[in-house]
Amino acid sequence: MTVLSGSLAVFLLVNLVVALICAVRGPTDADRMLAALLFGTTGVAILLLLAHTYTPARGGIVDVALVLALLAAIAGIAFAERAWRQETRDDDA
Amino acid sequence: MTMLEWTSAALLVAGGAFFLAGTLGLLRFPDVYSRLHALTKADNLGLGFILAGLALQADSVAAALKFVLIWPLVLAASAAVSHAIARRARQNGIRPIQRP
Amino acid sequence: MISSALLYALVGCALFVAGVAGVLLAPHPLRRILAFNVMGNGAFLVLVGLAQRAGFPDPVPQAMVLTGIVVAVAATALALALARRLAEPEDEQ
Amino acid sequence: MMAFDLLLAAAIIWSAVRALTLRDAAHAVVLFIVFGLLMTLAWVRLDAPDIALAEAAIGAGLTGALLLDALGAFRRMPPAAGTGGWTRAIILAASGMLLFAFIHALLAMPYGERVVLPEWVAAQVSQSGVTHPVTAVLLNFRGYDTLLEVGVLLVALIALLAVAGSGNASRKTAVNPMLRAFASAAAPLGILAAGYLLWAGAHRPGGAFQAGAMVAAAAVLLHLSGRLPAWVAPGRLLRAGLAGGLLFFLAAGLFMTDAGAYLTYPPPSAGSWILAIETGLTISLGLALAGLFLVLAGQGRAQ
Repeated sequence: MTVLSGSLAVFLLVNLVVALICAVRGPTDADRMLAALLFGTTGVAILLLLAHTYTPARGGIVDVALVLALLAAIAGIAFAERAWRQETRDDDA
Repeated sequence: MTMLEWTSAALLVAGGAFFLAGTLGLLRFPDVYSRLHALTKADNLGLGFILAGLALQADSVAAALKFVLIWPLVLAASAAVSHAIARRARQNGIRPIQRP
Repeated sequence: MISSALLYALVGCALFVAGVAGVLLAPHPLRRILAFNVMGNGAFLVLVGLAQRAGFPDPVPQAMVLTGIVVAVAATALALALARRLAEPEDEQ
Repeated sequence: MMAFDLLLAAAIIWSAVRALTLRDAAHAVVLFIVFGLLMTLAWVRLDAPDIALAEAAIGAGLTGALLLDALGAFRRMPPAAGTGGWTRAIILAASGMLLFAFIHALLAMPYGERVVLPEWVAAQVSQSGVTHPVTAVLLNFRGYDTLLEVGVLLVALIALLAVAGSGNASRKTAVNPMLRAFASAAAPLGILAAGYLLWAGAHRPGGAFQAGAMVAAAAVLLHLSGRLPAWVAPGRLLRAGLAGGLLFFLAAGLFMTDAGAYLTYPPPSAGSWILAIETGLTISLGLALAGLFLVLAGQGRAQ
């Protein structure tokens, strides 16, 4: 079973990296913030699969996933509420 | 492999498929609202499947419960974030794409 | 075949050098702050990766990096405050 | 798992280099946040869940929010003159040589026959009062480092308060009601998670740093959703909370100097001392880390 979860973790990382490259390319700033959403879901899934794949620090990794689930939202919210306002976009190309 | 392991493996693979669908949506959809929609819906469903698959193999009930607890947390967080981004995108004048 | 800890130590080297070049080359204070953080993360990776290249976790560098992360965020916040004060007069013109 | 490591390594270097080369400030900051989140995965692969927890809370929560909040001030800044062509070429060439030298030194370094430090820690952990080695190092074997580090954090906050000047925290912004609802559910959960991490630190990854970071992240979330005002000048209670953890740590250290060294706990009660000190530290660290963000956020609203 660890073979399946390990290869699934690699598959999800490929997924995550492709999506990140695409999200960061834009075209709008909103697209860039999709990166935060990606980590909230794909990142958490990768962490849980890693926790299952290898045993040494298993419990700790699940806690990391829990924290990430709780906090990945903050970057996205800070972006929407603080960074991305109409009046600060005058030099944006 | 036992029945439980087969079920768990099937759930994990299904989860992976939904993540793939989410990424395809991100690559192919025309505007930010539909891309948000693709990511939030498909990826969260994928995560749900993976959590269910892993919970079936958990060592104890407590560990399984922790897995199951993570899902609503992520659901609420992604709903709030995607709503905040979409709302700000609309306020900043990004129009949803119209089918001619 | 190099161990994965050594791989991450090598990544740390690359990050550190990229950070040094960024600090020296970037004219924008925000970019220098980012470069400084990249440098720090590179040093953290070298510390932990090098100590663990034989394959066993080493709690001493891990504890050091843990304090380092907190100090880095304090330094980042202070640098941002200073940079924002620098930016102020130009706002008022 | 080598495929995973190689891909992650490439993604980390990609995000860092892009964060340092992209023209647009917002673009660069987003890539830097991505970089921090990828680092979290790297720490997990390095068997360092303690660092991964701190990086997830501080890198994803705090640093990202700090940088994004500062963006408004920086986008309006005119670009200063860039470095000239020759200087640029020389710096890049020198960096390349530095990288080559580092990699060469790292690969040439011999594997020591005896790796003593982890063995010493493993041999002494039973005397430390906790079973998790990282916590034992932080709070017992190298208590000084932790003490001074909390001091550094408080000094940074004081400097920040001096630099930030007087802002106007009362500026109201229209806040998304959905966000308010989310924050009022997620912030208590964050505090609960902080308590859990604090308790867990004795025997598994977690502890005062991660718990403090969670407290701070909850405060950031509350501020972003309009439930918590920015700090302009901390009141008495806040000052007491900020200094309290550090003072208790100092007092505990003074109290236990009988073994001849500062900050050596008697083994039978070491566990309870560490838990008490960590509780104080969580409050101090949490407030100080939250303060870093809340003071800066107040500065941004000065106009």
